[in-house]
Amino acid sequence: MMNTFQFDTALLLVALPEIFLLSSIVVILLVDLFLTKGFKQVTYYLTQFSLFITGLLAFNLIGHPETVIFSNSFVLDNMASVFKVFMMGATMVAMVYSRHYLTQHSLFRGEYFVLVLLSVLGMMVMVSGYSLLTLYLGLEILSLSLYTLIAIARERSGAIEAALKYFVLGAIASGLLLYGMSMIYGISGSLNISEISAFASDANLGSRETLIINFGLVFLVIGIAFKLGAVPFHMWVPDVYQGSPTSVTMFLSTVPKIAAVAMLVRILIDGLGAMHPYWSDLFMVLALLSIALGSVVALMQTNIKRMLAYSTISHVGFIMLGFVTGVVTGYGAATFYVLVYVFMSLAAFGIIILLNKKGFEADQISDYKGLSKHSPWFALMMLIVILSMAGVPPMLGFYSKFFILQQLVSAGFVTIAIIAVVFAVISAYYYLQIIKSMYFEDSEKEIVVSAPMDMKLILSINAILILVIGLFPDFWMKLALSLF
Amino acid sequence: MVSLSDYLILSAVIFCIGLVGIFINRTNIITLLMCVELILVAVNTNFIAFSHFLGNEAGQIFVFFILTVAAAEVAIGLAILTLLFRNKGSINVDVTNSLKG
Amino acid sequence: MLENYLPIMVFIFLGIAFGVGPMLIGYLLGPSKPDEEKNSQFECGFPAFDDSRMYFNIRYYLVAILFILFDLEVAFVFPWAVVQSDLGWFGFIAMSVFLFLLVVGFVFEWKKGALEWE
Amino acid sequence: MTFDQILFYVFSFWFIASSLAMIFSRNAAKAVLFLILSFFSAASIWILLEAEFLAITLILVYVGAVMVLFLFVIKMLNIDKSTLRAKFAGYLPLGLIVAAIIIAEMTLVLGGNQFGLDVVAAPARHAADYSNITVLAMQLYTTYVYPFELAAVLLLIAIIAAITLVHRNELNRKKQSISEQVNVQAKDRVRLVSINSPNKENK
Repeated sequence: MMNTFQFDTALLLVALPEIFLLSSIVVILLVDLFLTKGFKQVTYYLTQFSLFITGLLAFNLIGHPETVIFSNSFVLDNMASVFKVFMMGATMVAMVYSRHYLTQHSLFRGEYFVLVLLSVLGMMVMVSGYSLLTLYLGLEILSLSLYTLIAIARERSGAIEAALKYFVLGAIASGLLLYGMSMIYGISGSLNISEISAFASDANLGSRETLIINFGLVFLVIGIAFKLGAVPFHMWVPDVYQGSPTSVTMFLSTVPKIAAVAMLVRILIDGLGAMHPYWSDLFMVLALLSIALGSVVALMQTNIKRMLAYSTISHVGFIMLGFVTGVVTGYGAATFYVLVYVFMSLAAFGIIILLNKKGFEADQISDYKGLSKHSPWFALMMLIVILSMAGVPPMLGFYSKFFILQQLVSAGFVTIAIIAVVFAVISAYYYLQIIKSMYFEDSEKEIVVSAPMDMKLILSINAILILVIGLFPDFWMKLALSLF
Repeated sequence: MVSLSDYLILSAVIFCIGLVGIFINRTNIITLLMCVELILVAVNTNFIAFSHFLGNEAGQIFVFFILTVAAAEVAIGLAILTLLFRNKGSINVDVTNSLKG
Repeated sequence: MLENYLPIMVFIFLGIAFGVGPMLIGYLLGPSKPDEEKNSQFECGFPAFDDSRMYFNIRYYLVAILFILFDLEVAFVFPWAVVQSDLGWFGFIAMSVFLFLLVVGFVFEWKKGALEWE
Repeated sequence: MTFDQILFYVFSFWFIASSLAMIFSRNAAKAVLFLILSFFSAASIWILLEAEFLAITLILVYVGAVMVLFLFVIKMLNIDKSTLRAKFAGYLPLGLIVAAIIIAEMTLVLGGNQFGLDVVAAPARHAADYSNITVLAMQLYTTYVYPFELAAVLLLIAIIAAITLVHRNELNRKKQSISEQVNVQAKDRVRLVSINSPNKENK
């Protein structure tokens, strides 16, 4: 048999961030094994360092011409690089916050950081995935690490139950996604995104081909909706958010959303963009259901993690609405939304973690009573975050919603936009509840902020940036638009 | 000869049996995991049938990876299950309820 | 192509015949006069203490999981062994990276004491 | 009916029958055995599709290892007897109706109009010297080298996860320290003490 395979090692440079991250995972895993008890912090610093370098390497590749390597299964384009840089940044911030939580609740273990890095690697694979196979493998690398991260608190039965629930529903979702992929493969004859795109956008596509692609699309959309946590496939979200250790909840509610949106873009837009009229209807229904259910059910929550879970569901609805528009500016608005969401969500969970002490989870809304008296500064930070999540004008969260609605209206979906606004207003009510308990209620017990200085500093910067960037959102919006 | 549609319908039937199994065995996680395996076997049969009729090996390669991933996934899932058993003394959890509001 | 499976089919039928045949012969030809005492269980004269199915210790579970993972690894090495002379250095390096990652996993489990047998 | 068709229908029958038996089985251990039968039938179907390597992998990895792990867990957790099917009957009719509708729809989509023999012709059978494993291997380590390395990462995660979740670092576990045993010397073990026996005088 002739071996006609050619491999250009120079092209490996395109995958340098991934290669570096994998090598540092190996190093960190081994170093952590041989560290004695007192030096476990070294693992944390090594993790931050390798995330930083990976981010720099990815940043360096922004503006690199679009390159496809590994026999068309890995793509490097601007979207991939920018997403990777954001993912590294968000993970670094998440790790700063996590450290406080882990030390307070004696969960500080080297494996935690290794698993986080591995899940980041999986997300990078997803972001750069250019064949159904690599997208699937990236997704599974991410999911397997997340299941383990949740269950790492193995003495808490709530966490174990959350892990199991996430695991079972994640496995079912993968099964549905794979069934859809098999149909797409069967009709197009390829696993490769660019070949699928060429097949789907063929003008002479027969009715047989269209039927089969649509059949596969239903399963693909259900699988993606499961992973994003859109209604009616959201049943895992609240329980997993509530049951997981807060630092894991923070991580899994933020960075993987970027990867999920990237996977959505790769499959449904890069690959099956020609089929947009068929999948956008499904998306519209799922998005509206998510916004409605997320906004209404969140009103009844007393647990702040559970409330944030429902708020995530409604944010996911807004992100999906951006893809309904079917125009490049709409996709840009959705990307902008997801990045903003990650930013806000990090800050919100950061404040929850900030108040954590040994034996105190600070996960009830009533735990925030009188925060403004005990810690006026962080009450102010929380106020900024909450107002931004509710979409109050000068904040970043307002612009992200505004751009989505603007795109919807200009694409002719006026009714949809109005419904979304109505539910956004309803959702403002439960955000106001937190503000009310922070500023206008008194608590019997003292709230002490015992977090280390670096966390307080990063958290303050994180929250203030929400306000500051909100004053100049144009640059970021242009950046998001340039990715498509 | 056996046509492609025969294979696809077979795997669709198995796929649905798996879904029904998940639906009726909601509280029995072991059986639930087995139903997921059944779904994956159905998907694999799909891929292999397409691969055979298209004369293109990509589908078979994909199946090989699905087998690997699914086995690793089961190993982790069962590990979580044993942890749950250690903590609660039973594995009776309804994974689909979200009725807590 | 299916003709190639003829030996396997013959083998399967022979296997079934070997397994089922003697039992069938014994059932048909042997005298069978059951009574209550013959059918009752005995364990040194006592009724059985507990279920004959034993429950395993949870500790062995880790060994079983690690077995599966390395079983999968071998599943990846098999096809490589068939074609490694055609693949040349590229295949060798690809397999080295693959095995290196698993060796790292092996070092991890060794150092963690997961292979320790009590 | 050709021989191929007979084989296909026989294996399909066992595949479907054992899958049904699995989901309705009230005993988890029996369910595993039915699933094994399903896997065997699936492997047979795959051989009909000339995917010999995958068929054998399915048997070796799934029947040989994964299903054993399932049985292991069932034996370990003592759940083969505790049947948890209290709400079983209530869900059943609804589930069956939904499934029947889905199957009917899927059959319409996947039926002869789309994938019949006249639309997708059956490929010629490979010659007797065709080696499925060689064909797959030549692609797996070249074209698919990136997914191949990702599989290693996945297995690494599974190893880390298994140890992180299951392994307990008990400090007081009794284990053998071979180097300690070898290095031991007589003076560490035996201590000679001279004792003045009080009974000596009374002899």
